[in-house]
Amino acid sequence: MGLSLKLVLSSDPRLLGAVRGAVRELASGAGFAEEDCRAITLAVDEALTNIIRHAYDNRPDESVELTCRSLENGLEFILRDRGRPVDPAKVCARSLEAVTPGGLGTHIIRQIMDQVCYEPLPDGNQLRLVKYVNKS
Amino acid sequence: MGLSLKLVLSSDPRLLGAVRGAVRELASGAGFAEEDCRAITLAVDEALTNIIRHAYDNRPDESVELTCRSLENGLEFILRDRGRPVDPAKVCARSLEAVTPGGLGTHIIRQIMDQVCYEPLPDGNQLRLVKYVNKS
Amino acid sequence: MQTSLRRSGNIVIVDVVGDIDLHNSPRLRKTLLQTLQEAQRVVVNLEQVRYIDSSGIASLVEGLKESQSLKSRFILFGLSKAAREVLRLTRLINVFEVYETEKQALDA
Amino acid sequence: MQTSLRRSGNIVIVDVVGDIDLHNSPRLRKTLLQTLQEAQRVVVNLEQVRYIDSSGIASLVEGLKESQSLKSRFILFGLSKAAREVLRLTRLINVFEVYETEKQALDA
Ligand SMILES: Nc1ncnc2c1ncn2[C@@H]1O[C@H](COP(=O)(O)OP(=O)(O)O)[C@@H](O)[C@H]1O
Ligand SMILES: Nc1ncnc2c1ncn2[C@@H]1O[C@H](COP(=O)(O)OP(=O)(O)O)[C@@H](O)[C@H]1O
Repeated sequence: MGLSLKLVLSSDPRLLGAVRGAVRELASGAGFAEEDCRAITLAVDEALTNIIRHAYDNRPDESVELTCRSLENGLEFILRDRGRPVDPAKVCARSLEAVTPGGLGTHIIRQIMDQVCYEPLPDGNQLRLVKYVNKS
Repeated sequence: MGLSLKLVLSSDPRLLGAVRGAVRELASGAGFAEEDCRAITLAVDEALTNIIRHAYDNRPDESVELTCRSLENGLEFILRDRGRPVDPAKVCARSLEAVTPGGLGTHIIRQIMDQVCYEPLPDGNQLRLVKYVNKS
Repeated sequence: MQTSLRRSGNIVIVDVVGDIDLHNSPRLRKTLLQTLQEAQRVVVNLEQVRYIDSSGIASLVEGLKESQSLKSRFILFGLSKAAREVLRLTRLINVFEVYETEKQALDA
Repeated sequence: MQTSLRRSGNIVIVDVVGDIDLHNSPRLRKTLLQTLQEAQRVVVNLEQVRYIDSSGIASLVEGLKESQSLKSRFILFGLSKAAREVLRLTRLINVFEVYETEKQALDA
């Protein structure tokens, strides 16, 4: 049977550590190697950080939902918010050759995850991330 | 503003590690010392374990809700299930002097937490746990 | 949680690594009870136990009881902070034969 | 995340401990930019960084840029696995002056 863990949190950066704690252990329990556990944790954290910063303009009292599900051969993460929609043209828009402090998060997410799918919902936004075990 | 993180999980022991990961980081972020973080994590894990074993008779596909909230001077955890009610006569029923493998969980919870309150709900059960910072 | 066994003569050392909880304590219990059938002295290394809950402690208590009925020895050593704290909370720390180091546990 | 400073002459070593994320990277940024005002060489110890995300990396990039405009030096050493992996993913590892040990970073 698949495992499912849903986290409902306010859009407050002080909660990121707790989410990482849960994601790290889930990944480890799902059989990912240590380096992959760190990477998955990073990707989910970057996705949440983007929701806080861009969908909610750093307002800390909005709501975010993160649903984590075990697949037969990996993990799926679905993030939902009710904030500003993602402009697809801005995702991974900058080149990694330039040395500037911003624009790194979406690159990190895409490099780590096997599936990255931004989707508008009637009442908000969804981001679906999938990582498979033993696939680099 | 108070922080709030809700976890909704199936009553599957394989999810305990992820819950501990979240609780440990929350406690650390709330300013608890390392030993207290470990103790708080243990108490919440014991409470969940009891729900899985006693409220749900080890059925892994029932639902449990754990709401974590920061207080001005501590952390509150509210656990909710829809399983069999707690028999108050059985909580902390055994003496810690006897050497037997069972009956330890409720003692651990009471020794660690500052408030432990079992409460029947119309559609299930609630357990409220509070731990204050700098109060032993 | 991972367990691995090291044998030397009549002694088996059980190295336990990771988190012990409701999910895997039945596996620990089984390992301990099986090992007790095969060795005069079972020595459990808890140095790498990051977490242990009451179900894990219950498995250790079952090992202890089994060793008493078999008249063999069941010894713990290298208690991690987590293990030490839970054994204190449950007032079981003095019920077990506990040593600091592997050498002490083997020489005892 | 905690930062602490150690001074020796014109050099300041910034020891960073813990997790760097959106919550505390603004604090890291401020510490780095302030320290760069006061020292000819700022050496950042990342050994104890258990976690760092892109906002933390952005703070390091800002430190680097500031040092370039001040014509001072900004050096990283002791990259934890977490720090090394994120700097690789963002292809920034070669943009920084990076050393293994504190001694190498001070002697460089
Ligand atoms: N969850 C989101 N909601 C709205 N916009 C987003 C979201 N995630 C990313 N974006 C857009 O994509 C851009 C690039 O994001 P990213 O690579 O993480 O870098 P940065 O956050 O530093 O701008 C953001 O500036 C933003 O415009
Ligand atoms: N969440 C719960 N739901 C129903 N019954 C419970 C719950 N928690 C505890 N109990 C009752 O209290 C008793 C003592 O629990 P505990 O001290 O944790 O030891 P054990 O779980 O080993 O019996 C249980 O056997 C059970 O009857």
